Amino acid sequence: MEFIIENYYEVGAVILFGVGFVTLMLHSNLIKKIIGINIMDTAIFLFFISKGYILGKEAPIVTELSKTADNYINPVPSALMLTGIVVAVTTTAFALGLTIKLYKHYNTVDLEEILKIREES
Amino acid sequence: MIELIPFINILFLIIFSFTIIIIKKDKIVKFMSLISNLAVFILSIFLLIQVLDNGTLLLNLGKSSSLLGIQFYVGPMEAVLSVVFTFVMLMILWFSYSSIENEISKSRISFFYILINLLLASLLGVIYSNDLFNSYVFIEVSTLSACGLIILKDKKENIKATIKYLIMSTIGSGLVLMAIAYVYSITGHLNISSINEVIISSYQNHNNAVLIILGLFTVGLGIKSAVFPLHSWLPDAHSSAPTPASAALSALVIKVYVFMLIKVLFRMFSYEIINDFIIMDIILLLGSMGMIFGSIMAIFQKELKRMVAYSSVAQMGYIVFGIGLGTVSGTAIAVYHIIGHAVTKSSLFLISGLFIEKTSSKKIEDLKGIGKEMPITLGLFTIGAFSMVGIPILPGFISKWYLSLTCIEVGRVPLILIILASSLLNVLYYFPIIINGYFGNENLEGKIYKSKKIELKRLMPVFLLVIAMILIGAFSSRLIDLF
Amino acid sequence: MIEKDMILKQIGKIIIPLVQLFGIYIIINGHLSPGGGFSGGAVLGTSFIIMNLIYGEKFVEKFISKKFFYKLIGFSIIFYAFVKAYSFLSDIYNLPHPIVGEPGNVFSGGFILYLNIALGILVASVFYIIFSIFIKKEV
Amino acid sequence: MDIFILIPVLLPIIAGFSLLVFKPNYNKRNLIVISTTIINLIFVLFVVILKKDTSFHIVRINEFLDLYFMPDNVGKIFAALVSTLWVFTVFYAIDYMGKNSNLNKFFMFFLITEGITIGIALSGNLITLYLFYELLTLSTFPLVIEKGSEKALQAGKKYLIYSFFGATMVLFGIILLFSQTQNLSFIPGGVIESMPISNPEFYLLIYLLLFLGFGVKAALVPFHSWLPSAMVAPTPVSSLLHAVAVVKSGIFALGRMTYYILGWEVIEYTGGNDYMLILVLITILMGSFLAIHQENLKKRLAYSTISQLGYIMLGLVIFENSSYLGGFLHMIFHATIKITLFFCVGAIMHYENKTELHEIEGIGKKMPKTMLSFTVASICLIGIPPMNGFVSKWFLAIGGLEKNNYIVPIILLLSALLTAAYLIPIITTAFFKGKPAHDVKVSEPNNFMLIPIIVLAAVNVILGFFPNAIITMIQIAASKLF
Repeated sequence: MEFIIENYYEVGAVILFGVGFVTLMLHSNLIKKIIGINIMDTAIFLFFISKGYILGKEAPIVTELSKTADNYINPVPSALMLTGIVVAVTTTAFALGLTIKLYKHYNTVDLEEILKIREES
Repeated sequence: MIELIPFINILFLIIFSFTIIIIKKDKIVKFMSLISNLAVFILSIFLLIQVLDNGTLLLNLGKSSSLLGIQFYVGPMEAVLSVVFTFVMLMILWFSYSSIENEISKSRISFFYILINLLLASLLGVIYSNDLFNSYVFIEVSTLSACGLIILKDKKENIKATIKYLIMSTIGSGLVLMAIAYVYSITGHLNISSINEVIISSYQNHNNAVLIILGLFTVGLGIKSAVFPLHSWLPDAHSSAPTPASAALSALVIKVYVFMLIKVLFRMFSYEIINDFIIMDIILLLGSMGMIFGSIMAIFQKELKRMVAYSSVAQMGYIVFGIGLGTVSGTAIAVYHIIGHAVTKSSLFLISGLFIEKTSSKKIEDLKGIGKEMPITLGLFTIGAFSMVGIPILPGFISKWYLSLTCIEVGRVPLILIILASSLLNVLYYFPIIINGYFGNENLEGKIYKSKKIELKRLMPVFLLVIAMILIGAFSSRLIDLF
Repeated sequence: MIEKDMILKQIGKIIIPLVQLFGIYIIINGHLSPGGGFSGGAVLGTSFIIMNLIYGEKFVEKFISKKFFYKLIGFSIIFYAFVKAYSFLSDIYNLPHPIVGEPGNVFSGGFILYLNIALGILVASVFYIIFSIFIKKEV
Repeated sequence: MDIFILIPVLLPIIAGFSLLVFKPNYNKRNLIVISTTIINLIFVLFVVILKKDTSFHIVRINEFLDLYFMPDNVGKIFAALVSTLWVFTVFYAIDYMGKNSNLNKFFMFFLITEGITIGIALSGNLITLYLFYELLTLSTFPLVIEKGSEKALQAGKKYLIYSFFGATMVLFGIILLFSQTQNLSFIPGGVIESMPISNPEFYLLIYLLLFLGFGVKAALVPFHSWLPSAMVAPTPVSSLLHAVAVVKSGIFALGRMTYYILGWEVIEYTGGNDYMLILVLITILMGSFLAIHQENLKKRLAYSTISQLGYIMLGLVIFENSSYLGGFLHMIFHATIKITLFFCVGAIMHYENKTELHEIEGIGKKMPKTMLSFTVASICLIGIPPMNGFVSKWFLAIGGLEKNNYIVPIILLLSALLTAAYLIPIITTAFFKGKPAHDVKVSEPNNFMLIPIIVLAAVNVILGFFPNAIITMIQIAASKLF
């Protein structure tokens, strides 16, 4: 039990990941699916950055030069997550563009209806 | 200077793909993409010679220490793979010059070549990179460019297929990123070789964390490489994409993710550790299910491209089966099958593209009596089908042969039944096409001999692919001892 | 189309240059304060989008034509690729580095400044093009 | 010098493809086809005479996949048999197939099959044999569906499925075998060095797989049904392939496998041959029983082939010197007899287009020479003493007795009776029924067909009287084994 209390960031991130995954799987509406993807991605970023966090240290922004390296948290995960965010944004933009085109063709955003229409055609 | 080749390869492709954005005229665009691809092909041959002479090549970009900087690890496997991939992409490009006009609208052709170059750059990136996060970024780039390639045709079913593909692969890359986060949390490194050292010493006390990592990696990369239960996006994506794109997709893109899985399983977790986790039996199960059900589903397909797409799901089953065996020779055969299958599948897809273009219908029934109209093309299709079915001397047979030998080594003899059963199933869906194409009177009357002939110039890339396939079959022993 | 009334135009005249200045500021000292190429570019891009919304398509065309935006994307990516490649090579073959000033002022980051500028231009133009494609129903 | 072995294999294949490329007209094509078969016969005879055993590697990809030709005298006899009968069939086929010239495809595959069958005969290891075995299916398939009708396509598909099923079983066996012994080449007495005390049932599995796999092509009982349905093919195809080439190559491969790969001591140790003996005996009886009430002449001959193949397999299952001799002899004699029978039936079909038994009443008076050779051949098949059928059955019976299990001679006698039961009615309806002789006009098939029939009938009789030339040759091979 104390494991969960100790690093609640990781636990929170995993729960969020589960939430995102479930919304992605269950909802047939495309927009909801894309929201699910975003939740999942943010959960991963939270998990990754919380790995770099060291208690009682501050953000790695060098304001005055006196501070040595050991009173900053580990900057590597946050640097990596910058790229992760960019990747997540691009995928979402691409998915949204596609949903708009799909809406124009099938004028519904719900995947089940689209499947029904495809069966008839 | 030589050891810089992997970096130059990728840089070359990226820069060329971006310069194409500026130049909009098709003539120059085609010419430039040809040069860039040719240059990369020649460079990777140099790389192969270099690696064969003095072993694997480690190239540290950025910081000299391997801790943080991007590191390229080019062993014999990677070098051979990059040569084969660039060769196949060159042939696909050559093929696309003559056939792209009638599939995509004029304005989009330059986009096609940008995406093809980007795709090849990211594929080579995933093959070379020895750094987990770096390969994750390359995987994302390759997924997005693959989605771009599918959407270029801009018809109704294309969009639906792309949406499905995009969502499935975002789930996949999400799982992979989560796995990388877990690995980072346990080992603190991102470089595969340094992770390996940490894991060997300390994997006992992180037992279920390692299991989670393996599970996430297998499922994540499984979705992206269309392993059996997670393959539902593949048939729509591959059958609706333009022919060169679907050839590149099914021959190259799904292979790279499985190679990434091999790197993760066998280079990050070495052979001894990996075998006492149950993940190997799950992979073996996935592989064998893929082999059987992939072929069964392919039998019931009505459209040619969907059938060939399902048969690549079955062939992916072979590769995953090879990995699941968990021995060095098992992985060697998996990589050999990747090469053999890449060449065979791309030639089959290109030929089916030609069939559809000439008979202007996707259905298999309309292919009756095609043998009289396009005898050479169907001849090449037959050779490809023979390799798939496993006639000796061709690569298909050789990988089936070695797979069953490793099965006996590992002591799982009944699994050979699955391999042979699935090659029998292959016969069931490849041979009707050939038989109805060449023989049977009611198929043939009303067809003028060689009326829909494809002029040799367009058939040349497919011809070279088939010759490469036979060569791969011939030099199989040297290739396999290499890995 | 949104009819362009007076209040918006006047406020726009004042705010848009400020927003653009702020965007450029973020790009320039990307390596000192948080931000850098990506976020600075986003601010710059949104300023173009506001300009398009308030003053309409033609005004922005006069300012920077669409075709020029495409060229901008192409050149900035190639510039970024070359500078990044040069930075890798310079590490391996320790070719001459650009001046590495002492930390704290603008020219201290070596390559990072030039990379940030290229990235900023790139992101700004991509933002604007995506917006203009969506707005013109060309999707 | 060793290159000589390759010529008989490659010459027909190249000639076949040349037919496709040059597309010769009617008589130019006949010229090519006849000349290739005759030259090929000369080359094969040259190889047979070649005393010292030469061997030749075509390509050596890796330690298991190398194409290796090494003709020992068992292979030489089979190659000689195949090439001589091929010459006769070519003459017969040219007349039978008639004038239309779009038969280039037919004759192309016809020649290629000859090359592949000789390849099987001369192959030096199991992998080359397996490769040519698979190619044989692919090259005979277009011949089976020559008519192109829906029924022919069905028969072709059935033939393909059976053969591929058999080929997969053989592949399974080869893989298991390869995992035990790294060497697959044919060595008299078998490749396996040590007696498999540790895992006899593993070798039993290998033996069963290989036997059943090759058995599919040799029309073993459970997998025999493709043979009668393949009778839909034109007569030269069904006579040559289903009496000589395809079926016999299955038997030849079985012989190679039992005596040159596994070695008969190993099989005897694993006890595999007892199960197979039962299966073979069932084949003999079932073949004859089914043949008796078959109306269609060709189907009747097909079922008789199945039972006669049972005889030959008897020689492969009873490990005795004389039964091996008997089996091998019967393989040769059955080929010549059955081909004559098929030729006569083919001649009747071609000229009178009568296929059913009740239709051919009084045919003997119309075509006396053909029916006479038919009677001679059927007498040989039944095994009446002076004829060659009797010689091989005699050795088989002795082999069975040496093994002192008495079922074998009884079954041999019983099935000899049954053979008589399904051949004699044809002769009686042909000669003694129908209109009296004097008012029926004699119309013999033209001599392109007639000469092969008469010559083959004569060959049967001569072999019956002077078999010892062949016996000595087989004896040399048998001496190495036992």
